[in-house]
Amino acid sequence: MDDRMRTWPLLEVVEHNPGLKSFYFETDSEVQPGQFIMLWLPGVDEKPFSVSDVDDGRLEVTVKAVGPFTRKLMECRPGERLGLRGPFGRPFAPAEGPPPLLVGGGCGVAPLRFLHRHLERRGLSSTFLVGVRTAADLMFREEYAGGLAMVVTDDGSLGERRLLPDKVGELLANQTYGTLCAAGPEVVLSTLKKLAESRGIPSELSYERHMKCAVGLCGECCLEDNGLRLCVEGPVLRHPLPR
Amino acid sequence: MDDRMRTWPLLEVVEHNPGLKSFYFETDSEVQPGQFIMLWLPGVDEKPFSVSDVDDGRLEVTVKAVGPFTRKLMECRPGERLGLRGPFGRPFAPAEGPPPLLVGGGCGVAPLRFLHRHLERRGLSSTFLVGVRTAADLMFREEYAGGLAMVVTDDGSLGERRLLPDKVGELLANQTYGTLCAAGPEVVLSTLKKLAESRGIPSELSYERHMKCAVGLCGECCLEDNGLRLCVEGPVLRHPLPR
Amino acid sequence: MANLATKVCGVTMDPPLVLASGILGVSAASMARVVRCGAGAVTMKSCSLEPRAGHKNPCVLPFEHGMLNAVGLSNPGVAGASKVIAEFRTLSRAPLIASIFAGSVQEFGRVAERIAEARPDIIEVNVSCPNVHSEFGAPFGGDFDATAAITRAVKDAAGAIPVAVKLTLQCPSIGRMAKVCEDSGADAITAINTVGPGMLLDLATRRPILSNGVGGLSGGAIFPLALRAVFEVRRHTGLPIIATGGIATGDQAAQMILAGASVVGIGTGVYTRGVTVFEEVARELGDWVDSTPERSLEALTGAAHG
Amino acid sequence: MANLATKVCGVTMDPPLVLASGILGVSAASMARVVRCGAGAVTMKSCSLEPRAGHKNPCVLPFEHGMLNAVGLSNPGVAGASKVIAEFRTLSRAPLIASIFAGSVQEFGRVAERIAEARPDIIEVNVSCPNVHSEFGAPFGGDFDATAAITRAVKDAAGAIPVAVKLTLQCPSIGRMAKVCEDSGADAITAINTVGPGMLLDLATRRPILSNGVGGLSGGAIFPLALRAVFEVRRHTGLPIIATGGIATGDQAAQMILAGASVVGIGTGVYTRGVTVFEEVARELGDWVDSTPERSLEALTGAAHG
Ligand SMILES: Cc1cc2nc3c(=O)[nH]c(=O)nc-3n(C[C@H](O)[C@H](O)[C@H](O)COP(=O)(O)OP(=O)(O)OC[C@H]3O[C@@H](n4cnc5c(N)ncnc54)[C@H](O)[C@@H]3O)c2cc1C
Ligand SMILES: Cc1cc2nc3c(=O)[nH]c(=O)nc-3n(C[C@H](O)[C@H](O)[C@H](O)COP(=O)(O)OP(=O)(O)OC[C@H]3O[C@@H](n4cnc5c(N)ncnc54)[C@H](O)[C@@H]3O)c2cc1C
Ligand SMILES: Cc1cc2nc3c(=O)[nH]c(=O)nc-3n(C[C@H](O)[C@H](O)[C@H](O)COP(=O)(O)O)c2cc1C
Ligand SMILES: Cc1cc2nc3c(=O)[nH]c(=O)nc-3n(C[C@H](O)[C@H](O)[C@H](O)COP(=O)(O)O)c2cc1C
Ligand code: FES
Ligand code: FES
Repeated sequence: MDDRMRTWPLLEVVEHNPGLKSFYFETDSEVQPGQFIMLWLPGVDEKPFSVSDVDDGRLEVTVKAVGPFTRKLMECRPGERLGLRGPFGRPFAPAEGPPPLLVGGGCGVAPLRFLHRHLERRGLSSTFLVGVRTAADLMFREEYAGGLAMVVTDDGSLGERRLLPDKVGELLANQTYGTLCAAGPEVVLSTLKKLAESRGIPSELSYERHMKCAVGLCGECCLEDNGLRLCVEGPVLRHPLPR
Repeated sequence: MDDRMRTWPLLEVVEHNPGLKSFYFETDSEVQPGQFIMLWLPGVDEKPFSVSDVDDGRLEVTVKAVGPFTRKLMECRPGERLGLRGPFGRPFAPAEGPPPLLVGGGCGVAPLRFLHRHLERRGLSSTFLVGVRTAADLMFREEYAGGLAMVVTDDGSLGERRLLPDKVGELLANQTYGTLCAAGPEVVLSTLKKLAESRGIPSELSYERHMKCAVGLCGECCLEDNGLRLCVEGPVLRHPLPR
Repeated sequence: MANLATKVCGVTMDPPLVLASGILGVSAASMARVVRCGAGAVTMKSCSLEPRAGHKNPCVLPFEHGMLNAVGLSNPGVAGASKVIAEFRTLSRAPLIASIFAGSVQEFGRVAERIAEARPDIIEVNVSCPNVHSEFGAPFGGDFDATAAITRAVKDAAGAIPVAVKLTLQCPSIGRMAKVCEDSGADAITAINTVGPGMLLDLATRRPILSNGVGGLSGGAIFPLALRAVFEVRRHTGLPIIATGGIATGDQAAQMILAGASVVGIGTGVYTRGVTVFEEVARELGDWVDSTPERSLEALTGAAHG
Repeated sequence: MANLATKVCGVTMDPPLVLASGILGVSAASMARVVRCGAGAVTMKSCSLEPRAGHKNPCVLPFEHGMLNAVGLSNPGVAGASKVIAEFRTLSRAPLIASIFAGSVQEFGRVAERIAEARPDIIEVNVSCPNVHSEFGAPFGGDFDATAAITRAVKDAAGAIPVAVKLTLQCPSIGRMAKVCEDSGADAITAINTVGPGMLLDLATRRPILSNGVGGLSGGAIFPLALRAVFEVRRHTGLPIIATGGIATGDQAAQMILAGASVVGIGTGVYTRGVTVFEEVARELGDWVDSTPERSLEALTGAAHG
């Protein structure tokens, strides 16, 4: 896998909940948690997805059906060939020192889960919090129901009934973390950014914007305020920001 | 220096005899004895020349004025920029074991001198014989007059008065050499090849043919009998020949 | 270091390195950032009268030797583009080149008129995009008469704003085409747009990878073609040239200057060398100018013809 | 492994990999060696009525993404070429394609007549060499009528020997040009010749490096252009296609087959991958054919259009 497009056979599909599946591909690439790939459904379209794990030469992406592309993707069966290029973008880079707090909201659970596992495999500890609207939205529910991560839901259908930012505020108040690493809806991210700022710790936040080229040329993913390209300088941005 | 054309400033020019000069260029390349470069006089033409030494980051070619190009070259002064690409071709590869016999005839002295020095710098011994028509044709006369190489001339103006093949026959009869490495006029080479064959030792012979592309495409340098390209499979051919 | 500031059609670009059209040219913020990364001017993505959605993904496809793209000229229309110009002015003082395209000579005039109201420093006329054949017919850039008519229409509409015509190699003679543009009133030539188009197939699905099937070729692969095009344009006209095509190093930029370019555009180089390619090429170009006897870009422009 | 033997105009090539014209095609010995290195057929260097000396060095110039060449069609003339054909027959049983060019329609006919006497398996008509403008006028390959006339003249002279016309991208539409050739009697299309021409300059001397100033672009840089050309030719005609341009791997050869090629020509790949490129591409192509459900090259030819 590299910047050039190539098709790979889909090795396995795991359904977490209706409309929420993980897809597995063989891979020969180094991927860092927070990076994304472009996934091509030939004849349909190509869209960005965070890598949710790379383990034993298998790359995993975990996708929620939200529109035409992701619904078509849900129909794909093992053996079909899908296009992949990547990995792209700046990964999570939690500071050394105190363990980081990892926060995944909604589909943002995917890259955080990879980061969590990645740290674990290196013997590094971290605190992992996931938040979704309702239990059915939770990726890797099997894993987290077992206590691997703290779970909050808006409706209390799983774990604590709590809004994600509230829970983060509580954790930050009670313990010192090195970095706040998070992915999720942008409104959530901006709240988290402020929480981290107020505690004086850096945050590493992953933003999801529409992407076209994924290689820093088309301008589709640029931030309005500073022109940074989320496909190159992001999707994970460290605050404070680079040039 | 590589396959692509680039100009380099001429660092120094040393005149050995009238119409016989060495030219020095800065270089960043690994060159093996027997390999050649293409030398471009902008606006004039581009021709092949064996490298006669690479020492201390300086590449040397030694040229005899024989026609329009080489005469123009004799007028070049230090500071001028000339084009170089290369190194090209298969170098000398004397077999391990008994020391090789190195034989340079005419302009063929150039690559053999490089090979001789190259072996010397690696602490490997060799016997070095050079032969020219007359003393004025001898490259590096200063060096060889001192005894570094055995010298034979057709007219006895320097060293022994002897034809080169005769001398080689004598040497081969009196001592065991691992390989016969030689460059010079093709008629001489074919005699040397037979001499080596009759002694049962391999020969590594460098052939000079007109070259155009030097990268194995144009076909200009192909041998009539087997189609080998002297710019790629040569200029140094081992006998017996490869496919 | 040598002073690299260069005046083209009365517009000073320092360094003489321009962001090429279609690359990071959709928002004011991203163009301003490109200026912070060393560009001396920016070109906006080409805009049309009405907004256009462009092609689906994949629309940009890197390969070993360059890039294929068929973005499909997605743009917010001339009204949206005008807003971007206004916003860019609040963020940066670097010159801005607006790029326009249209489906007819008349429409080119209308788009030019509208964009002129937003006062870009130069209007670049994209007569040469290879990705919109079907909707707009064969590219105008291959036809001498059509290109002449478009040039005149845009000049009429542009008022005092200088007009650069962006040419393609897909024409009988790019040198003669440049002359046609000069005779029709163009103030500058941009050469070249992407080449081709080209195609790449996926063996497994047996389909073209680009959603559009084919796309324009850019990047290192086309540099020798672009260089020769600039050389030809210079031979045929006295117009200043914005040289674009495969440039990513100071050496390549210098070759373009010698061939006749006044300024150099960089597109795919932003991918191959990163967005700081502008700073880096400026440094390399400056070193080269310093190493020449002339020590002046202007004196070196076109020196290969001397 | 899959049987790769392919029949084009009644001539069997096994594997369907042809040495492209101008590469190692001057002597019988070198072409025979290329066959020993895995080529299924060879094309000779283009020959003209009289011998030609060609351009001075440098006439071949590798760069990062391919190659520029302006060899200048040096050749021993049709008489010399005929001798080479006779000699090749004593060395190899592989099919031989003779390539011809000329300065006028009539002369094309005369060269064809002469070369036909030497009985090559196919006559390839080079209407598209970009390096000999000045002497022969603009390349015929850009002009529909001229190409049609040449095709007819060569067909008339060639008797039973099949005729392939070698096309260039430097024409208004390569698909339509192929149709014109088909309608004029051509038996096959070779696509494409080199692209451009292009140029590279030396900064120190400020001169073009090639002695001819410009040269045709070949190698990896042009692969996507050649692929799309083959795709277009297939859309417009039913003629067998010899696909040439930037091919050096089995993957690229396979893309050409899917786009519509019957056999694949390799030129610059001899430089980038060595002369055993033919063996290697044959193996890779065979592996690919074996991996498809069809397991047959013929069934895969043009499958991208399906
Ligand atoms: C860097 C990056 C990483 C991503 N990682 C993942 C991932 O790991 N898993 C995943 O499922 N998606 C991920 N996405 C989002 C994914 O690209 C979109 O889900 C996809 O574009 C939807 O395409 P569609 O055609 O199905 O729906 P669209 O028609 O594009 O969207 C349908 C609706 O859903 C909304 N929508 C789009 N994305 C999301 C989202 N993530 N959550 C909620 N609503 C959304 C849209 O705004 C729209 O209203 C990522 C996006 C980016 C930029
Ligand atoms: C691989 C290779 C390595 C070479 N190395 C050297 C080298 O180290 N030093 C060097 O001086 N030359 C070397 N040559 C030869 C060199 O390329 C020619 O001398 C050159 O082409 C002469 O060009 P010109 O225009 O001056 O003369 P031309 O017009 O090409 O030749 C003038 C006359 O000299 C004859 N001639 C050509 N080369 C030689 C020669 N080497 N000896 C005697 N007569 C010759 C020609 O046949 C012709 O009759 C080498 C050639 C090859 C192929
Ligand atoms: C992704 C992409 C989009 C482009 N869009 C436009 C465009 O909208 N208008 C235009 O005139 N040229 C467009 N171009 C062409 C470039 O401006 C430039 O002329 C061409 O890519 C050659 O330069 P390069 O090799 O430096 O990229 C685009 C090129 C790329 C790669
Ligand atoms: C050095 C060289 C010489 C060539 N000479 C000829 C020629 O004489 N006649 C011809 O039809 N094509 C000639 N060509 C073009 C090739 O046959 C081929 O069409 C082109 O190079 C594209 O293929 P490639 O990328 O595999 O080289 C030449 C190409 C090269 C590189
Ligand atoms: S998606 Fe094109 S610049 Fe980021
Ligand atoms: S010089 Fe061209 S093949 Fe050897």
